[in-house]
Amino acid sequence: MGKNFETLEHQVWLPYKFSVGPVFNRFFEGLKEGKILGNRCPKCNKVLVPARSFCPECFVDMGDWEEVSQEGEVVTWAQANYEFFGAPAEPPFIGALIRLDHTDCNFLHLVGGFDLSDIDAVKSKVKSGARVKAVWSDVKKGHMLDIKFFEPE
Amino acid sequence: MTGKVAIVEVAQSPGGESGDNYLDQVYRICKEVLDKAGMKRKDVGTVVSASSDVFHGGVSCANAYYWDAGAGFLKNGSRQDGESLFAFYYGVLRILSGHYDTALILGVCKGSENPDNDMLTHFYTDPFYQRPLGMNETFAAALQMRQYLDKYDVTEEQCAQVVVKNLGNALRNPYAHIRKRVSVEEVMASKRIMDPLKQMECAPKSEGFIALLLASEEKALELTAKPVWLKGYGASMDTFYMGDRDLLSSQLTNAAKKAYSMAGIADPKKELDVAEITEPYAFQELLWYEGLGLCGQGEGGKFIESGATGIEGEVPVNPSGGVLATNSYVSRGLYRVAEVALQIRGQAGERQLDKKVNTGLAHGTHGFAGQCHAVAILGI
Amino acid sequence: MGRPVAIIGAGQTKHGNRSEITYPDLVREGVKSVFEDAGVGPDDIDGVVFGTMPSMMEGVALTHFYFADALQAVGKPILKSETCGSTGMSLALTGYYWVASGMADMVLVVGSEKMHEGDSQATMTTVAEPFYLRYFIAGAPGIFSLQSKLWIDRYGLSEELVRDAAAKISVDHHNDAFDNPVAHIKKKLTMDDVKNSKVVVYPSRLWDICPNSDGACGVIFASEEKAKKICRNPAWVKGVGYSGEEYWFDDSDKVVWKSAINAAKQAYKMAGITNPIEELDVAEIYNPFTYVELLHYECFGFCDFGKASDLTLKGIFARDGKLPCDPSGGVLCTNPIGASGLIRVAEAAMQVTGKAGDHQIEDAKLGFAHAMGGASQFNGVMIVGSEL
Amino acid sequence: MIKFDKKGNPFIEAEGIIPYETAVGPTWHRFFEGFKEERIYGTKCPKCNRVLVPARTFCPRCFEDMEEWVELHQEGRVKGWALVDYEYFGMPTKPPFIFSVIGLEGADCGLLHLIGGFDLSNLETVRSRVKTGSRVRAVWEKEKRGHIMDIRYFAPID
Repeated sequence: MGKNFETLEHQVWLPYKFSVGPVFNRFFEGLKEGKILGNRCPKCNKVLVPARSFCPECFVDMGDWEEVSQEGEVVTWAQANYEFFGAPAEPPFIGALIRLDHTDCNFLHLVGGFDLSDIDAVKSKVKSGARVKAVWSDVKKGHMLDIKFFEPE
Repeated sequence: MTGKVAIVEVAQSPGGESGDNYLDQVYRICKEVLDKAGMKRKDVGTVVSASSDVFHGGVSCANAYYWDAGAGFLKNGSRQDGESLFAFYYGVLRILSGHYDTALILGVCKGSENPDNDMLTHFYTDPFYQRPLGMNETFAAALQMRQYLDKYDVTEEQCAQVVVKNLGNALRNPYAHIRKRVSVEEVMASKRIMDPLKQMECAPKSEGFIALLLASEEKALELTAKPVWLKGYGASMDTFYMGDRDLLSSQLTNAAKKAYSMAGIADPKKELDVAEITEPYAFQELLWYEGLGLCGQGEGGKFIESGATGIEGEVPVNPSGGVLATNSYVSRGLYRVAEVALQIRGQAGERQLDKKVNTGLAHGTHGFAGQCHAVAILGI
Repeated sequence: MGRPVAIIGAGQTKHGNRSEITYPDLVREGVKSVFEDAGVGPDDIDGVVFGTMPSMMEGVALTHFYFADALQAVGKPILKSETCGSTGMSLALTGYYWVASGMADMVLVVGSEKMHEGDSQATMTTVAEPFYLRYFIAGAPGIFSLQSKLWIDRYGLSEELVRDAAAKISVDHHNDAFDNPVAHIKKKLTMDDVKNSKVVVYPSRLWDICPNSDGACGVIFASEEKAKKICRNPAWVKGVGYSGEEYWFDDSDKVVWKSAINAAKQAYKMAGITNPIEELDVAEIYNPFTYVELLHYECFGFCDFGKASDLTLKGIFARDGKLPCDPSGGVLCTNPIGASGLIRVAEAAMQVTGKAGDHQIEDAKLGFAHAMGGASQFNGVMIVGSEL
Repeated sequence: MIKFDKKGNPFIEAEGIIPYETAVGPTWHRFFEGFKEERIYGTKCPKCNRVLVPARTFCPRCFEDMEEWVELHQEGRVKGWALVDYEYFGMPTKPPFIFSVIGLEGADCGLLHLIGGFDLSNLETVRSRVKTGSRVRAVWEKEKRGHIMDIRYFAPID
């Protein structure tokens, strides 16, 4: 890092084993099959995606599973033009909240599949309300990035 | 409220990077606030601090480390994680409970020891969904900003004006980290790191050691001729996933409503003489104006343009330079409280507002796109 | 001293290896269980208090964000208390002060840990600063075994006597745990099993040491008015205390341990207790290590200094003894750290309200709950009673 | 990627690595400069007169600056010890080692360090060599880097 005073460099380095649980596991199994799975709250009737174990609002266990649409509308988006820790891709890339058709919350993912070097060109393609559709990776591992990104129509 | 609690004294460190040892800095700031109040360590009733493990130089269980440096030896004390306004409120609760007549509130964060805030806030994510997608506070803010610009008649230039105003104010604040005169054009031309967010619209990573001495009504009147009273407090938490939230209608409205109602404030724009807002991203100051009811929904851009929040405006916002000038992440909420208290006491030095300051608001927020907000109203 | 404060409900998850569910689901299980016990719901709650061990243990920072929904904290004010091992007690104290201040009438307090997700001892090493302590601390077993050894050697007692007393603690608690439906480790052990088990950090052997557990605990604190309206049989907070000393281990004496003595003294004073062994009916001591439980008997005034081993072997602190300590099996059998201190409060409240089931101490009216934390430098106490 | 444990529960593995850079400051600096010359320093509180080691900027109890530096003897008595015989992820010192509190002559609190210089593989041998009250003396590394481990360990003086 390099500072103009005396420092001690060290790091916190720790291993983790996060329990996935049955709900996320099923969601990720769905991704492997090229499906996006949500589930429905038996009380408020909302379809949430990714699927949840409980409805955050009603605090009841979620009910029926549903395969949701792979198409939807961009709600909001941002284009990353710098490298940062944990970034899902090399810059530039676009992160977005997408309302998949017939669901009741926004789905966080990437928008891509076209040239991102000119922001004005990007802005003409990606805007609030723009229709997008999931594009899948060739190899699916049960991971959020099994969906490569959502591509504008 | 069930009783009265006052801020008796305030001590704050400058926000710039320093080669001082962390514990020494904690010790000195506590010593300073006690000296100002004419108190000894042993006279302090309780100590409540704020610190967060990932923002803590790689030492976890943060308050174990600085317990004695923070005047805690053989005290009954505690610590809040994440937001230093929580520590302020918890100190107030401890006094109101009748167990203590004084509380030392400490906020600590030595940003210069930590990696950047993008990395640290990335660890707020759940490991399954938002983490693989790279979410962090800047990413979240950029999504929020785009929606704000799209939905309302707010321009990027108006967002940039927040930077110009706050860094301009910081020129008069000796404790501020970033102090320079900038123009809207410069902000607009800075790198669009997370388009629409520009580099200069993002807060820096600062140091911040801050200590406040609180006291019960009786004790406060004994300790100072200029007590600043807590009039109201409200806080509110939002749901976790970004996609489940309305990013433009935050829990700030709820937090502010509670604080105003406790303080008996009906028209904040008229009744507040000053506000210190936590705006780690420039546009958020505009959005928070709306949440705080200083202007109508979608009117934040016009509001700053009108000059209402300038140093000579109707409700000056962030005369200290705000978080854009000094972002000592965890302790930034207490810095807001301190600035309002100093303005009310007429002790804000060169940045003292040119009017009588009777009532002020301090706001803190942390989490993605303002997942959690806290508001405190202070007054004479 | 403020308003009277009641505990109107306590709930715990089943503790143990809970790798079958996610962390938020574990927290929710704890929250649901306390709502069920208290007969209230999220709408009744004025404020939420939450805490865990540090971010390094969780792998997620500032977990009050992640668990906002599981805690049903949305739209509510929250406080996030964290003080290392004593986190659970610091949570209970936060809930207490919030209600006592008059600023809330009903506060949900939740502590949790999912220790199978992180690495507890690697995390404990990060509690030590990188200039000095980090090279020696050897996790919690390191620092607490060192403290145990200081205590063992202080009074010139025979090592066999002390070893036997610690072994009895282990045998008794692992047996007590069979009567606690949510306990993690339940085991029939002999004294020899304990004494011959593997040395982890001498003088502590495997069966002297607590497990890594996953679990959550919830407790609801309420004002007198609310408690009387809602709850037929609340527990009342009679005394609170907390004290901390220097960070570096030997700056203060860890045998005649000031922070422990002080915390108990504060709580006794408030509760009007002058003779704890006579007046208390049950105690839940934070006992991640057998020897440390013994050390605490002395610091809390349950017996004279240097006498804990003798009296333990006489059964004074056993389930059927004069002052039963850790009838739940304690931390020694169940240790989801961020919840452990709060579980002590929950257990004490269950005892004085007659809700402790198979490990109920008959006629318990006054209970003592404790947790310790920091780098072996914090102690907190809450005393609860059946009468206001 | 999702893996499954013995009971069939799904999990994902991850590692968190966070780099930090801690300011040393004048007190640690001077203390470790002393190490380079094989000297151990404490500081003395003007109020309670206690000498604390390692050197401090302030007295934790009196809350006063500690400006008087005192060189301590390199011998002392073992106040307490524990034999560490297990290992965990990222452990900075490899077991077995003896974690101990050493009461250096002239200091009013113990110094935490290792006891070593003999075979630690057998508990009974260790117990015969190290007792509370045993005298020990600092053994220094040849190459100093201004670090707490410039003292290799404290060795029993027979």
